[in-house]
Amino acid sequence: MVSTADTRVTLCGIPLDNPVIPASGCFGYGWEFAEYYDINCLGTFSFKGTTAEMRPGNPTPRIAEYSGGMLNAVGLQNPGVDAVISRELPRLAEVFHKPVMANISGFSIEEYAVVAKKLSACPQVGWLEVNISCPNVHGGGMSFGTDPVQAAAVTAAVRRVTDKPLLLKLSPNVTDIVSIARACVDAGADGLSLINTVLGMRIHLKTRRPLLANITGGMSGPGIFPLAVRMVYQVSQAVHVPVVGMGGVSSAEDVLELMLAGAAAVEVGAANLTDPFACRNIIQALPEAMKRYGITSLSEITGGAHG
Amino acid sequence: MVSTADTRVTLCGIPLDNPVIPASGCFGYGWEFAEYYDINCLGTFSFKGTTAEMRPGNPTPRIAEYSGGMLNAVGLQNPGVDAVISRELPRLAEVFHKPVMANISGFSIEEYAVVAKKLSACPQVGWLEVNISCPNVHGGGMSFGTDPVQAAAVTAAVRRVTDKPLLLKLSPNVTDIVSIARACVDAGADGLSLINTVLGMRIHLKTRRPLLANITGGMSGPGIFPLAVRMVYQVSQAVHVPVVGMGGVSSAEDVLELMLAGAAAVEVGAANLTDPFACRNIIQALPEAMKRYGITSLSEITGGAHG
Amino acid sequence: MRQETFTVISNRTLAPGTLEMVLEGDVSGISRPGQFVNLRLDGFFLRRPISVCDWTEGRLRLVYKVLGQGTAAMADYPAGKQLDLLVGLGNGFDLEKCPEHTLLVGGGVGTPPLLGLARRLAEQGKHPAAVLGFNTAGERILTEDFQSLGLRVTVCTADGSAGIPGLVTDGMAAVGDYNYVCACGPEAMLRAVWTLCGFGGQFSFEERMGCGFGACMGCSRKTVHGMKRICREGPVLEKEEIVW
Amino acid sequence: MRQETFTVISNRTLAPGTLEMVLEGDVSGISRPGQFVNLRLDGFFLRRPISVCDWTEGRLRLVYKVLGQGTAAMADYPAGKQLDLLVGLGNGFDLEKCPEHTLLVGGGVGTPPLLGLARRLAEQGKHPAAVLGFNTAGERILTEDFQSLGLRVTVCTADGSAGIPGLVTDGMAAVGDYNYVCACGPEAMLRAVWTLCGFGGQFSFEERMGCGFGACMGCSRKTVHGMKRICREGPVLEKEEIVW
Ligand SMILES: Cc1cc2nc3c(=O)[nH]c(=O)nc-3n(C[C@H](O)[C@H](O)[C@H](O)COP(=O)(O)OP(=O)(O)OC[C@H]3O[C@@H](n4cnc5c(N)ncnc54)[C@H](O)[C@@H]3O)c2cc1C
Ligand SMILES: Cc1cc2nc3c(=O)[nH]c(=O)nc-3n(C[C@H](O)[C@H](O)[C@H](O)COP(=O)(O)OP(=O)(O)OC[C@H]3O[C@@H](n4cnc5c(N)ncnc54)[C@H](O)[C@@H]3O)c2cc1C
Ligand SMILES: Cc1cc2nc3c(=O)[nH]c(=O)nc-3n(C[C@H](O)[C@H](O)[C@H](O)COP(=O)(O)O)c2cc1C
Ligand SMILES: Cc1cc2nc3c(=O)[nH]c(=O)nc-3n(C[C@H](O)[C@H](O)[C@H](O)COP(=O)(O)O)c2cc1C
Ligand code: FES
Ligand code: FES
Repeated sequence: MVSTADTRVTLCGIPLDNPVIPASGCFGYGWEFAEYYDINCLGTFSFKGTTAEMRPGNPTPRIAEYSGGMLNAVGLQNPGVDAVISRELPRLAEVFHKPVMANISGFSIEEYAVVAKKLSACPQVGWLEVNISCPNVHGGGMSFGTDPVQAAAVTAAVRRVTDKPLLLKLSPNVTDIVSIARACVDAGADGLSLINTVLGMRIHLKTRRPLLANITGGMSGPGIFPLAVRMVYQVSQAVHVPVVGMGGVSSAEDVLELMLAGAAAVEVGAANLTDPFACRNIIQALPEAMKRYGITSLSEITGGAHG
Repeated sequence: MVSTADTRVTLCGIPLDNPVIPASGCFGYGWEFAEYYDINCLGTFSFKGTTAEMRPGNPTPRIAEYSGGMLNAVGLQNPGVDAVISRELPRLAEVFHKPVMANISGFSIEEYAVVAKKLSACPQVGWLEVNISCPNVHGGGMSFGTDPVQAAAVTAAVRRVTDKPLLLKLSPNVTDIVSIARACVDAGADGLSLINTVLGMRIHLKTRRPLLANITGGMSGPGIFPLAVRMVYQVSQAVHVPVVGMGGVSSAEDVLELMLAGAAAVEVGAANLTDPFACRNIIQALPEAMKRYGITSLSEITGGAHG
Repeated sequence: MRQETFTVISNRTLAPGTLEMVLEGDVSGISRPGQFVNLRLDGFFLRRPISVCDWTEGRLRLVYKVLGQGTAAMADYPAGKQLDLLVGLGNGFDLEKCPEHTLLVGGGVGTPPLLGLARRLAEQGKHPAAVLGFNTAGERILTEDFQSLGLRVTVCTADGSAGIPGLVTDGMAAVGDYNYVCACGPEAMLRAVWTLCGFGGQFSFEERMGCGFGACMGCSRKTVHGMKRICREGPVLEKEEIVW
Repeated sequence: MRQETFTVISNRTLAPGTLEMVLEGDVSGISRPGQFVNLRLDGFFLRRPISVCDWTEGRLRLVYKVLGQGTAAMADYPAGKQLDLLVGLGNGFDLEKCPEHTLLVGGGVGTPPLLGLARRLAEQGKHPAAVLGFNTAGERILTEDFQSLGLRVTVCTADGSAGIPGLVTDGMAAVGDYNYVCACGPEAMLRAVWTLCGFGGQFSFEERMGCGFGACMGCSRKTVHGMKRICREGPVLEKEEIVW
């Protein structure tokens, strides 16, 4: 252990022991991982995307592979916000004693607001992370996150129902992520999370059909890392709110790279699925990696690569 | 050898012995590879992007790595269209006896038209492949390929100066690639090539500066393959012109997968850089792979995965 | 669930394209037959789930079919190679629910986990029997292992080249003496068995997996009790809860 | 350029973080000292370019510094491991241009290719001398190899812990008897040597590479003759054509 390595960072005014945050959808509701290690070592974590009603998710197969990681088309399977509050959060409270990040999804602006209002009222919840990659059922199926006007509308609607720090989680499947980031900030976002998965597809050579029942799915893992670095860099230069970076992070070095690109904290997704101890291992490796690159305080390197 | 495997395909009316085409920028002007193997085994190939004047390209470093492949920011270094015609094409004619694909770049609509007109007049040139990923100097620096109106304008301008088959090469860094594909086809494109590289970035942990002198660069290699499959699938369903698929192809199986997604032919880029014999090896492996998946004629599988 | 390093002891072909890998390592995380392990393979992002065929103190036996690139790579692993495994995944078969006369119905590489189940049922003094279905005689695996545990084994082959011609359901019809099934095999086989049998049973399912330990919701299947994760609340489902 | 399979014969540490790898394979693609090979490493997309330090019939000697993940992986390669190499890349040093008294100036891991050059110049009956610069005494490599070829070797260390304190340019000032240089080392060193020397020479450059054989334009450098690819028209440039 390197005693001089200070891993603490702050996210929207809330201190974190370190910047490492398991990403939504890749860490269940947290308590599952508490069987494997003490998850209080985490900065915080973002739980599975929650909607107003229970959602069974997409048909299977929901998972495919590529040489840079995996594709998923889980389709936001979750028990609905009321069950999350009554069942999952109390269970989590027994094993995790830090504020948690509530990941919120919706298929209409009203749904986002309903879910956000309920989760915002939970004392355990430190931040709301609003995922705007879902298709907009009232807007022709294009995702809220691909249009600045829609993104701002979701932001404003959630902003009205919460005083807690509000992060908007952006989709990378856009021409100009900066314009969407700006629209969210202008509409009241306290921070931004990026990137969500990259829309991809695989085809089964034997059946000649799409491998995923949903046809397309979201790419995650190391194959999308440089795209995440680029978008975090561009967005963090353009806005004055903290950015939570993610996309393919699997090592302490990746955490440092995304922070230099402009991230105040870093989420880790798919890496948890192939190595259940990934986040703990990254946190343990951070002090040594910081030392190697002459970093004494992590919070100081955010945006260090900006021109 | 499997005598029953017919690898022939047709691209915009011109027959190819097989669908394998080295991608622009990854095969020099062709003759360099003729030192390593007889390049007449190729379907055709697409030579380095050509501009009106000589371009020295970007400062170095121009190359970086990620776990799914590489990033490049070569910046269209090329000797200019006149030198290509007077020096490179004659040299190529000595070693390659098939029609070649001329890859064209420009920073204004006029530049595209000038280069296209000159290359279209060369008997060696079978197809024009117009790369619209370059930033538009007259349009605020956004690339021509990110806006349907601009993309159509380039297409129309080139269409006016050539009767040869005209392919527009699309950028994947867009919200809605189908709308851009449609705009190009409506403006006269005979086919589409996709995908160009994905905009990414790496940061050097020791210097804390962007690794590429150009700051950002284009991701290629296996890490972008599922994105290519998805875009080829979506575009080929939406338009009625042939699609040349590419992005991370490195095996005969990848060729089959992109063809099932909707590609009439397939380009191979970065794989040539790490294995100079990549295209020859893929072509040699095709009959065996076709047999494994019960394919007797390659041209029949294009779009086989469509619903 | 435990993450452990195992060493390959042997890796040999049982039938064309089907191999048996014996590994050495800490098996204490395994509590029931029908559980599975998730193997990290060099050069692949996702782990590969393989059922525990059988296990004894410090030894783990897997039987797998070469299906794609990952299992093809596994087939080349030499003795001595170290592997990172997640062990003790899934619920496995509930032995207490298995009566005296349980019929084990396996199809192809669905057969292996039934061997570990057979051994433990036999150890409990029960008298299971087995119906094992294969495409053709050359693909038969593990039949002698079941016999050496004292089970009556009925083999069926789709092409009629050995045993009863036809599917496992044809074999089941030829075996009278049972009132409960434990089945593992392709989904079409499971469904045929489920439809045929008029009593209780346990059925082991397969699904493409992201994690294998309950974190990603990649492997969910609808049941009468709502969505269940095949990797955690499965792979074994009770007959009554199955929805097709 | 040839693609060949080589086998690692030995891989040992010369100085902390600097290793020598001896490989066996077909070296007939190598025609000049100062050429390089491009190694495919398991798990990395791009190959890694390393200068040929020296070569004899069927043997190739590389000396490399552990700098990042790729070279760190190389350092763990055991004897017997097979590697896919592209050999005979780049132009290399032109021996005919080197006069009787050529000074070889190397900095750090820029030193190795000068050894192969020294041997061939000596074989031509010429009398090269060497100035080799290192950060500190502990990082010195290959000095005895140069001496055993009969060269006078002047060592410089930046921290003064061995030889002449200072940079290679300080060492050059202490050596009188030459009228041509062949230099390889970090760009700052090359530039200092270039600026200092009032006569001709050859300078070997490094650049991040996509292919290493001229296909991608990834490694271009401006010269007075226009853009040159370091991997093909380089890595050795003539003094007169260099632009900083
Ligand atoms: C709980 C469980 C137990 C299993 N037990 C066995 C066993 O004992 N013996 C055996 O031979 N096989 C078993 N399988 C199937 C085995 O996991 C697949 O055959 C294997 O993952 C194929 O990998 P691949 O790389 O060769 O194929 P690829 O098709 O290249 O694999 C690509 C991806 O798809 C997944 N995949 C492909 N086919 C399957 C499948 N049928 N089921 C689940 N995932 C799949 C792979 O894991 C990988 O993520 C089991 C599957 C599950 C879910
Ligand atoms: C013509 C030539 C000859 C060389 N000869 C030698 C030699 O004899 N001994 C030696 O120790 N080193 C030599 N180098 C440098 C060597 O290639 C790099 O140190 C090595 O590629 C670093 O790889 P890595 O994975 O450890 O570093 P990483 O930084 O992890 O590599 C990431 C990427 O950057 C590239 N890269 C990183 N540093 C360099 C560099 N300095 N030059 C070129 N590419 C780089 C890598 O090849 C890889 O593509 C030479 C370079 C060139 C261009
Ligand atoms: C299986 C899976 C499920 C996911 N579910 C959600 C989700 O419910 N809400 C959300 O905002 N992001 C979700 N994501 C996206 C991740 O949180 C993350 O943004 C993305 O995977 C990129 O990070 P990674 O490459 O580290 O996985 C999911 C990702 C995966 C792999
Ligand atoms: C080094 C390099 C240079 C490239 N230059 C060009 C170019 O000049 N014109 C062009 O249209 N595409 C260019 N490309 C993009 C490729 O043609 C191809 O679209 C892309 O790399 C995706 O394919 P891949 O993953 O097989 O490399 C270049 C790619 C690389 C890696
Ligand atoms: S595979 Fe991840 S929950 Fe089952
Ligand atoms: S590295 Fe590709 S041209 Fe030099």
